[in-house]
Amino acid sequence: MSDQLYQERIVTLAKSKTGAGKLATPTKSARRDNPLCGDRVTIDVRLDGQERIAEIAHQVRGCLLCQASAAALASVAVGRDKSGIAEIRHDAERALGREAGEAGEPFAAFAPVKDHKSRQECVLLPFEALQDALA
Amino acid sequence: MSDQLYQERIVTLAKSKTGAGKLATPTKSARRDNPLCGDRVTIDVRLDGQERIAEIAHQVRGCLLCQASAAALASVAVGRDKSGIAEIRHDAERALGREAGEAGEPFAAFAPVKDHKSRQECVLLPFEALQDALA
Amino acid sequence: MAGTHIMSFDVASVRRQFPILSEIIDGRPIHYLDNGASAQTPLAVIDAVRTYETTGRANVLRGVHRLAERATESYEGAREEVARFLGVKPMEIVFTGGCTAAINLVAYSYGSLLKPGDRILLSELEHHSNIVPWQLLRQRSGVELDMIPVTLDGRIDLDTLPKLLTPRTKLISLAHISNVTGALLDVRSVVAAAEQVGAKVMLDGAQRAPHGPLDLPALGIDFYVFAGHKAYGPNGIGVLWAKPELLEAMPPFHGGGSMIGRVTLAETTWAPPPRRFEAGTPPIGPAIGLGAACKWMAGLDWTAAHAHEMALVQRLMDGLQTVDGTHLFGPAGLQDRYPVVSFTLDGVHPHDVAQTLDAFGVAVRAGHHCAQPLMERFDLDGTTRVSIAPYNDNSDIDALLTGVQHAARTLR
Amino acid sequence: MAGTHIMSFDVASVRRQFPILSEIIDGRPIHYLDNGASAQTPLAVIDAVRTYETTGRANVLRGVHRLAERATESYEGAREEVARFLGVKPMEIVFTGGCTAAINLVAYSYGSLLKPGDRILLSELEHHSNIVPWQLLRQRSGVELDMIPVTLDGRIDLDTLPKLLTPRTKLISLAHISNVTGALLDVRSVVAAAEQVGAKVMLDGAQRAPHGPLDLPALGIDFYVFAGHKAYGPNGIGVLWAKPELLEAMPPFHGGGSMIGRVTLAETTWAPPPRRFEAGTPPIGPAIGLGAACKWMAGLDWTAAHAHEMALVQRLMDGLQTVDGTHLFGPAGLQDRYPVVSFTLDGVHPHDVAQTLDAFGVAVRAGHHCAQPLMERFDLDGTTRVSIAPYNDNSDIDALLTGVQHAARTLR
Ligand SMILES: Cc1ncc(COP(=O)(O)O)c(C=O)c1O
Ligand SMILES: Cc1ncc(COP(=O)(O)O)c(C=O)c1O
Repeated sequence: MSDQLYQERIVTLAKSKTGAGKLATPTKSARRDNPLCGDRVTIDVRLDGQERIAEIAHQVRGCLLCQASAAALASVAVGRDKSGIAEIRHDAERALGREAGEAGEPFAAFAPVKDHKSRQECVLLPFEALQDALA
Repeated sequence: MSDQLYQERIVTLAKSKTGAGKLATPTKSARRDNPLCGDRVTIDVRLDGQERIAEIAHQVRGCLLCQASAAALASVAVGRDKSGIAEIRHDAERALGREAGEAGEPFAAFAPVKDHKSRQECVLLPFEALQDALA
Repeated sequence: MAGTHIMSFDVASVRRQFPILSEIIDGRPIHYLDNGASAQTPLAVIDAVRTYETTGRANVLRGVHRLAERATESYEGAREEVARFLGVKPMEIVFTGGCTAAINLVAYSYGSLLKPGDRILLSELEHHSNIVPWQLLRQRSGVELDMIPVTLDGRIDLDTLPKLLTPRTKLISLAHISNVTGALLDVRSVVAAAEQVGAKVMLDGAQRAPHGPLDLPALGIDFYVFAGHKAYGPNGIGVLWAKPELLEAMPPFHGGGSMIGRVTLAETTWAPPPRRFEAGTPPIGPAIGLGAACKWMAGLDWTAAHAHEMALVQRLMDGLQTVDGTHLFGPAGLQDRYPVVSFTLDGVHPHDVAQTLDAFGVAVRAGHHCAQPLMERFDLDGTTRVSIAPYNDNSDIDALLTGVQHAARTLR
Repeated sequence: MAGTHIMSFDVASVRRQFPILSEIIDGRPIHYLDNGASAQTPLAVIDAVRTYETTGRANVLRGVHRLAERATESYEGAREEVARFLGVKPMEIVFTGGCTAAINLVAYSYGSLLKPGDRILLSELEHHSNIVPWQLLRQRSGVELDMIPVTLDGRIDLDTLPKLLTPRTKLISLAHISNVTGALLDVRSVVAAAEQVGAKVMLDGAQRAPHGPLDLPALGIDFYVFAGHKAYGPNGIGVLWAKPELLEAMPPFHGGGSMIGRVTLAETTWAPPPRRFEAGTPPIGPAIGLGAACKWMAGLDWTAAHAHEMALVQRLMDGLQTVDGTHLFGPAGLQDRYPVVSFTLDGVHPHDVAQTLDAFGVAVRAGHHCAQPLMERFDLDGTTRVSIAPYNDNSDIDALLTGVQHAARTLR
């Protein structure tokens, strides 16, 4: 048995459910589906006057990786704008081995997904939804 | 070298060109194409009062086997009706190993084609055209 | 090896014929329970294709040289083998690029004979491959689609047939066996109902063909399709069978070499079936492989093989019931079902179940199984699906159960 | 082995990679000169497919287990290999069931964007696979077809282009190399003329791909298609390349699994290209084989290989000229041509030439070569066609010449 993929940190992130739910009065929201696996993420954000995220919530119908990624994203999103989110996406891409360089926290936790190409989209789906919402 | 297919009898039949040409006043004619190889046979017949073949002519645009078969057919067709032609077709089918039994003359000459499935249609094409004309 | 004692079916000797089953991957043998997606292939198939590639490779039908004669003979021999497997005549078999390609052929060609307002009846449990081609046809030509609902235990609900069938219903196209629930269709009832309104019946046999020879004429249906790769054959080959008078009436779908009578710039005439539907160089090697697969299947004792498969289903169901929070989705018993079993595990996403199983060397499929309407209907995120072949054994099921227990313990 | 001394091309070492070339069939080695119909396949291709079948066989894209990951990686790796071979991006490559299937995809999908009265320009030397799909489109949608005539030496007569092109001409689809005459198309002139009227250009690369890597962007064309089995790969696989903006604009052709965004009973959304056009389980094994074939081709020194092929053409032409009553059909010289050579022999039907050659162990093709309009145009019963690959050598040509002389002596 070598299910290195589900290391404690990822499971803990997912179970934390940070940011899970809906916003009462979102400025923007977006939903993204992964047609191959059926994962679905909806993200609500409330923006401040400078287009920075003041509040964020996500509903994930998807796997543990997707949940963990949404929670990680929610934990660092507040106060960032579009380009700030693009920046932390680099951390996720680095953790997955899609970009060179060392991944910052909390996305370094996703390093075990590096060897599971078919699951990498699960980690990126919350970013896709959030970036859609901010676009 | 083992081109047993083109044995002298077949080559001789083809070169005989028995019945090659057109009839001035055919009662019936029919043309048949083999779409796979492009062979084309046109057969003219003049029938007597009992629907028997009084005169026959063929134009073959095709290979030596087709020419030989048309010549062989022309050499024995006169005096036969539809069922008489069906009968000699059995000789051809027997020579090709598609039916059990010994092939009568002149079609026994086509026995070498038994091992060349892809060429058997060449031998049968004149029959198809003649049987169309008589149908 | 476990399982060899069940019903005198010698699973070890079957396993030995499948090279991949003795591979060690990442230090572990393979417990391959993803047969519904793609089955493994026996040496007999691999060798048949290799023999073609190394001793008789050429294009078919048009060549006079001996490699071409060999290739043509092997290709047409494969058609005979497939026909024998289905209990039909070789000239009624059309080779296609796959099961999906075969359904598309019917949807484009037979579909072009339908008129706006004609209706096609499908079910809510169909695979996307038996839904989307008809939606595309609807867009092209204005036919209407009706959907038979699915019962709580994952069967096509035939009780609704009288209500759904209309005089405009021209075709009923249904999965012979569901790729999600394993439910076997009651073909007799469908054919009887179809006759009432004069509709044709097509069966999507993708999940049935891997479980042994068929007698299509006895089923009374009009069209049958299946995929080579799910029936132990190569990829890139599928089969359409149709009643000869239907094939005769159908216009061509793809245009190209071999499907023509005569081509002129002004117009072109069509070859008779099956050639009319096999435009271009056909998938010769894959067809030869599928012929070998059908021959291989015909050589198994399917009474014993099926009993073996269903004993594994029972073992699986019994085992899953001991794991807290598992729910079977599909028929509860072994009656009228085939060895495809879907389940969910409360609090754990199917992909995480499947991923955990992979760590135990167990290959299953998780997700929507290309049956999104069914998932939607039952509000499911997906299921974990175990699909069993004759070469599976108790150790496969036991490894799976261990993995499911682990997932239940660690992921929620 | 003869030929090894030509241009420092080591034909013997190439031959050793093709198992079938050392087979003895009916007591005789094979002189395989029917490569235009189907080329032979090297061990590298056979092994790549076998590795998939025995160590990594699974369905692609949707599985999370390691066999599925391996299969997906191999399949997408093959796409990269093919893309590299054509000088384009992987996501611009659509895998199809064959060259004919690829042309049909364009005719159905891109074709559905055309309007009645729009015109498509073909040539009289096209293979049926590049004529009939357009005739079927004409039937469906009222587009018009125009035909570029062919010169006496078997080339598409581009001098007529200005006359034939109209503002309604939306697509020009032509053989990159004629499968009958070996003539190479002057692509630059076609693209320049097409630009004048805003027409797209598609090349049928079936006969070009087997002769080495391409740089499609440099050609300035819009669509390219070719067949796996003619390019040393397996059967059941073909390739469509199109400019990404065209693929993006094209609606799906086949419906089924994997090509969808989301399926509901009411409507369905499409995946982006190339998935949109790869409905159902794709020809995974055949694609992997084609990837290996492209890699194998990329590893050859094509300057030397092509010089070797053309030296064989010269030897063939010289030899044929010594046989009374032979006529070459096609370009007289080696300029702008590839190693496909058609000829006729007065008084002997091409099939009888080919059959006689078979008795000498020489495999060639005879007949209309799926180019009936061309045969009609030149009032030919067909030709005998010699098509050469890098593994052919002088002994192949010499055996052929002996056979032709024998046919000339005995059959007329
Ligand atoms: C020029 C040309 N185009 C198209 C084709 C069709 O290829 P396939 O039959 O492999 O689909 C061929 C070969 O038959 C060809 O030579
Ligand atoms: C029930 C059913 N129908 C159709 C298909 C489509 O088969 P393929 O993807 O091989 O074309 C499948 C498998 O994916 C299936 O399970």
